[in-house]
Amino acid sequence: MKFTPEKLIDMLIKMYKIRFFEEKVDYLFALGLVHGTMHLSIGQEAVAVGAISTLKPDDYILSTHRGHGHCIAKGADINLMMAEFLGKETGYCRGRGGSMHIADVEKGNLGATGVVGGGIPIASGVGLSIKMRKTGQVVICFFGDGAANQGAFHESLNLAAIWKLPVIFLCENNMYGMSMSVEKAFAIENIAKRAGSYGFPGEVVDGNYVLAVYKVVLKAVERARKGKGPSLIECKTYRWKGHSKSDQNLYRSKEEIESWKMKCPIKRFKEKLIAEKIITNEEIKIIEENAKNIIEKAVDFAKNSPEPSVEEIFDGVYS
Amino acid sequence: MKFTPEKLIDMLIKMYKIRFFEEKVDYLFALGLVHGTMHLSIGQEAVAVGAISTLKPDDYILSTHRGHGHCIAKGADINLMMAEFLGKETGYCRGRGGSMHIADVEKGNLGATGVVGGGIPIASGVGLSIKMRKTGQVVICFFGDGAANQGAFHESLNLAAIWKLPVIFLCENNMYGMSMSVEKAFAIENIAKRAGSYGFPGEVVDGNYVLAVYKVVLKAVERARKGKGPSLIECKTYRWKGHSKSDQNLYRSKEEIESWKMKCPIKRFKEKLIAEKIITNEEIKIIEENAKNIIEKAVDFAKNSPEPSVEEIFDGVYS
Amino acid sequence: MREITYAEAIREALRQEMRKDKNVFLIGEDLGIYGGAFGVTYGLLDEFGEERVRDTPISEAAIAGAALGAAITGMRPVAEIMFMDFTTIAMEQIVNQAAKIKFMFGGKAKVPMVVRTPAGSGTGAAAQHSQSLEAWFTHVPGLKVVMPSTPYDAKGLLISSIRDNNPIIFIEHKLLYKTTGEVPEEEYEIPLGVADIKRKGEDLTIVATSIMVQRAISASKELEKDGISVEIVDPRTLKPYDKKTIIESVKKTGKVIAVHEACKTGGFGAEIAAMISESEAFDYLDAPIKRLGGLDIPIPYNRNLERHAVPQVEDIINAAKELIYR
Amino acid sequence: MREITYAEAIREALRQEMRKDKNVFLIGEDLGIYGGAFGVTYGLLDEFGEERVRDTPISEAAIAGAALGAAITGMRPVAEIMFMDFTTIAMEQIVNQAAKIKFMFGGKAKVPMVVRTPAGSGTGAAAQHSQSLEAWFTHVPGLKVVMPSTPYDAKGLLISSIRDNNPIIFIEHKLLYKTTGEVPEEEYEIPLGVADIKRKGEDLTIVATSIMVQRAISASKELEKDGISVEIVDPRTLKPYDKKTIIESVKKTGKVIAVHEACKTGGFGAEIAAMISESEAFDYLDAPIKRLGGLDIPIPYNRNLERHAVPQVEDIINAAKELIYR
Ligand SMILES: Cc1ncc(C[n+]2csc(CCOP(=O)(O)OP(=O)(O)O)c2C)c(N)n1
Ligand SMILES: Cc1ncc(C[n+]2csc(CCOP(=O)(O)OP(=O)(O)O)c2C)c(N)n1
Ligand SMILES: [Mg+2]
Ligand SMILES: [Mg+2]
Repeated sequence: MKFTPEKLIDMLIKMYKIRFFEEKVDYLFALGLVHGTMHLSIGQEAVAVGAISTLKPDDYILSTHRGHGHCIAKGADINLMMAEFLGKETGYCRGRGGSMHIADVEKGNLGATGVVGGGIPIASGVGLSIKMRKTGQVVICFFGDGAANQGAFHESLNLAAIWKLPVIFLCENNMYGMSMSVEKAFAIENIAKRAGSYGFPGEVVDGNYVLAVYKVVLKAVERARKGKGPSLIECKTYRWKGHSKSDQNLYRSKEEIESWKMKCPIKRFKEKLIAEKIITNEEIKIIEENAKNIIEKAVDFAKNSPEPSVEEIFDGVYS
Repeated sequence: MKFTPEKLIDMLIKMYKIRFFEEKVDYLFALGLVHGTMHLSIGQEAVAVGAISTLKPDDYILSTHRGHGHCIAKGADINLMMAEFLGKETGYCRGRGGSMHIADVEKGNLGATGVVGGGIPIASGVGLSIKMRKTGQVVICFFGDGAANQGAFHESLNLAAIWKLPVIFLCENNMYGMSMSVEKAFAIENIAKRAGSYGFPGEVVDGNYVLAVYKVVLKAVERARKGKGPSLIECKTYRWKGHSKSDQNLYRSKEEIESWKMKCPIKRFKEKLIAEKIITNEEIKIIEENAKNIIEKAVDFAKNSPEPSVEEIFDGVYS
Repeated sequence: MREITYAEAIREALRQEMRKDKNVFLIGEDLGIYGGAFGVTYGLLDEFGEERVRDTPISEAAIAGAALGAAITGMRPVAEIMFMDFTTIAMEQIVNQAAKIKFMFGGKAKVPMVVRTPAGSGTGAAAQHSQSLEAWFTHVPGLKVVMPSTPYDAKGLLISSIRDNNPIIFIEHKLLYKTTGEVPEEEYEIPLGVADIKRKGEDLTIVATSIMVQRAISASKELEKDGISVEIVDPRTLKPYDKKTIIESVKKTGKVIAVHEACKTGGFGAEIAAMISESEAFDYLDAPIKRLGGLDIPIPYNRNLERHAVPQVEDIINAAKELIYR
Repeated sequence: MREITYAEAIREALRQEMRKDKNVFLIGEDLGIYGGAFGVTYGLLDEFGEERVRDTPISEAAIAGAALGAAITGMRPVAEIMFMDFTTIAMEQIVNQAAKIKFMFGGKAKVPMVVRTPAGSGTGAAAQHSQSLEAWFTHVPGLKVVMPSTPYDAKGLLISSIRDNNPIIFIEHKLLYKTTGEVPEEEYEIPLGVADIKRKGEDLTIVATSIMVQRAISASKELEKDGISVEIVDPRTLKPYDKKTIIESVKKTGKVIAVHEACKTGGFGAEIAAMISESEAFDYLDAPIKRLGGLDIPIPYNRNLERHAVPQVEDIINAAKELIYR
């Protein structure tokens, strides 16, 4: 597979943006600037970026509680994301959604959901709508390993299968659903195998290598666009941080975490690009700087944004 | 596999009882003696009898809306079934459940459910309880092809798999879920394949041959008793009658129905037993007579039984 | 005017809206060749084909989710859940997703979907096929809840529901499907949230929903013989509901009974009673507010028990007399 | 007496019942090493092992079903649904199966199961992790609904719930977990269906549930300064609930506010108001019955909006004054 340097660098930039965005919100949270909870995808950046880079702007995604990466990869305005994170009126959801519900409907991000597996049935509906409207779009539906044991997963994959809907079911297997390891939650090795229950292809891919993700997802996207139906793709990856802020990480070892940090998807991709002389160390520095600047500006934007007004609290309940 | 003549004849008797019971209730319904609806399993008798004949008396079953056969095969008192069918105080459920909810908890029939797939999660719980109580029992959970597309199916099979519960998931694939054919509802040929999603064996069997059902289920029962976990068994069969009383049979052809009637499980089994000289034509006649008598007596019992009293209408809501 | 059944009125609304707007489609179990468990969609497959009269596997969560996903991307799905009891399987998608998405996303989504579902007992279908669960949905902001009692209302309210941009639970009653009434042939809307006074009266207000409107009408005819004049208010839409019409009626009559089929405890009658008792109508009341609901039991199979489990005409008559002669 | 937190009280009840009866076990997501999302079951794994503190995959329907299947075959499961919002996924098993099985089977089954679940807002967790859905369950015959407001009640009610032979929805509040109170070390039962008068008063009755009991207590201290004496009735069990204690209180004070966090429309406050307005207490009322519930909106993320979405102490004070000085 051939990539233009621009495409490769764009992917790298997005991965940096995600990483820095999440490190920053982790910090803001620690400062007590945010209430609620949040779920960081640090270590999983290659999945969001590899998968979404295969899409056209008008294609759709459905995201999860661990959704910052998907959102950024789909081209979100970081200012609006950060404002939402801080619950501000200028945020994507006017401060009503927060970290767990960021959506960017205009850009085809149909939103994060706080319910594990809650987006999967919606994805089949989006696929159905695409098919009925004959627009040639596709939808990538992200969900975790944990979500693959929800009943909604089963019903929705079957619907997509029998109607040959243009849906890519993308399982981010980060080895745990909260504290439960995939070894405990499944009696099979690969979640991708479950595609067999519905009669469409399932593939396992190294979720820490952005180009591997891209390649496999692209095949599924092309299949979907041709009207051949859905695919299930399992990206094996790992979350570096705790599940959410309440996590004491008792269910896994420091060694395990460290071993996965060695497989950092950004480092790996960066080194490859340098080795292949697509980019220089100096250019990387600039990219990092720029990404950090964007995040800092977003924090300023968010901090200086107004709170939603209580008078408008009913806005958005009904159309 | 060796069977004693007694065992074989017992199976045949049960199949007759089921057939005659259902023909009788069909008639009673047509007379207007019953309100509500009912679901007949005529044509599917080999599944209930073959599967349940592998069980010990203290093993459990969970039945479905199409559950008369399961109930009779598990040794129910036909009088109490018929009384329930007519909504009488003497019925299994004191007239509160009717055809769709007959249960015989004492005999290990944990009841029929009106919700497609509704019994499957319960079955995993029964399996869990058996395992925790260390009683060596097993549970057979019946459900239809339609139920295999419910989310509850997925969640429950996975639970049983990871905990190695003594559950036999028995799918009666009678080719239709109401009007929807399995060809339309599935993009796979065999539902049994879905066992692969959970890491336990799945088997397809001719559901119109009682001994084939017995053999495959027995293997699963033995596996379960040994603590090796669940199995999924798909019995291919066919319902002769409409889905329920409202069915006009528009979704299938007369020819199709007739072709399956040629494969009548009772006729087939009876002819085999005669050919093998395990039983004579005269003995068959007597068996038929006896079965019919039992049903007739049950109708008398039911008709002569009192209605539940309105004063006791709250009985059973709470313990 | 032409008389048609409640089921036909619903079918006509579906047909006319599907003709008018190609984005309207039906999705649910056995809608097509079977025509739905109660025949409501019978014949629509022939006109609109399998794409727009879309049979699904038995997967209620996926049905609701599919409708939702289609709705937020430009379609106007009308989903059917075959029995209201099975909305329990779709609650996550309806309550956590469909009802909240617009609000959670800061108003930047539109969810024009209808979930049609038949409720109610009286068919001998026992505890898992007879529930009336409308009160649950009235407790969920973001949803609208519609519950027609006549063929005329069914058609007009369904057309309005399909044209509305919010997720709507449209609750039909199995025993009403075969009832008849005058229904215009052309399309018409009945605005959501507006009650209808089904009968004018002076002595007593009965707020009744769905089939209880019909029973209240029968009861009121009997009561008239005893000189008791009953006003019957049918909210038609339960969320949002028309407080004003109810309050005005109660201010006039000073006495009120709220009647529904669902279990009394926690039923919609509680909302009606509570609303009245905190409203300006409170000071006009000259008797306690009465609720008449189903018994707090699962619906029994036995015909006689089943009948006793929910309010019948005679129960309404008795309740009215109790209130009048207290 | 020793003071412990609400979370500790719940944990102690679980521990003591598990020690006493080997058929009692816990089942749910992340209960074991994680200790549950709110740490309630923390440490129980060490004492009881993985069999009896049973972590499940994320499969709420299967959790409820597994509890039900175990219950009808001799066990006494205590299931946990991590957030009340996710009971929406388990509704079929809870409502159609667990609640009805005993009745449908003519009384010939026993369903001793408890579903523990935390409700409520105030944690910044937004619309899908903050709901209070108790009203739904009070509308389902066959279920009991318990909602403790103090550590003492939490322990005693949970012990009673575990020993009860019916399916019970036991609703905890996230913001109460860290509140403290006196709790005896030994085991004790608080009978289900019996209200508790959390404060005696003369001028006004407040019927409050869960965290609103605490807010009502704070409000009543303020109101006392204005010479307003408030009686606070905490039903503790919402189904069945103690009508008598509420009615007696209202007969005494003549004024009543029902306060809960759940959305006002269709909330449990409607049931309370309706019950009072059809009871003998009606004739003792000298003001309309007031309901104070959450706004009819999904819970917003923003801290300030979130706070405004549900009743706070000042809202209770204002409501009380409105009623007193009307
Ligand atoms: C239906 C539901 N059950 C439980 C939870 C609580 N919860 C939030 S995230 C999570 C783990 C999800 O695991 P997975 O799907 O693997 O995604 P990950 O967090 O690993 O990205 C759990 C249990 C929830 N949000 N929704
Ligand atoms: C959850 C649910 N959805 C729909 C129905 C209505 N319904 C009753 S039986 C049935 C078909 C079931 O098909 P299958 O599981 O194959 O069993 P069969 O009737 O063929 O024995 C349907 C759709 C139901 N009872 N429960
Ligand atoms: Mg995970
Ligand atoms: Mg079938």
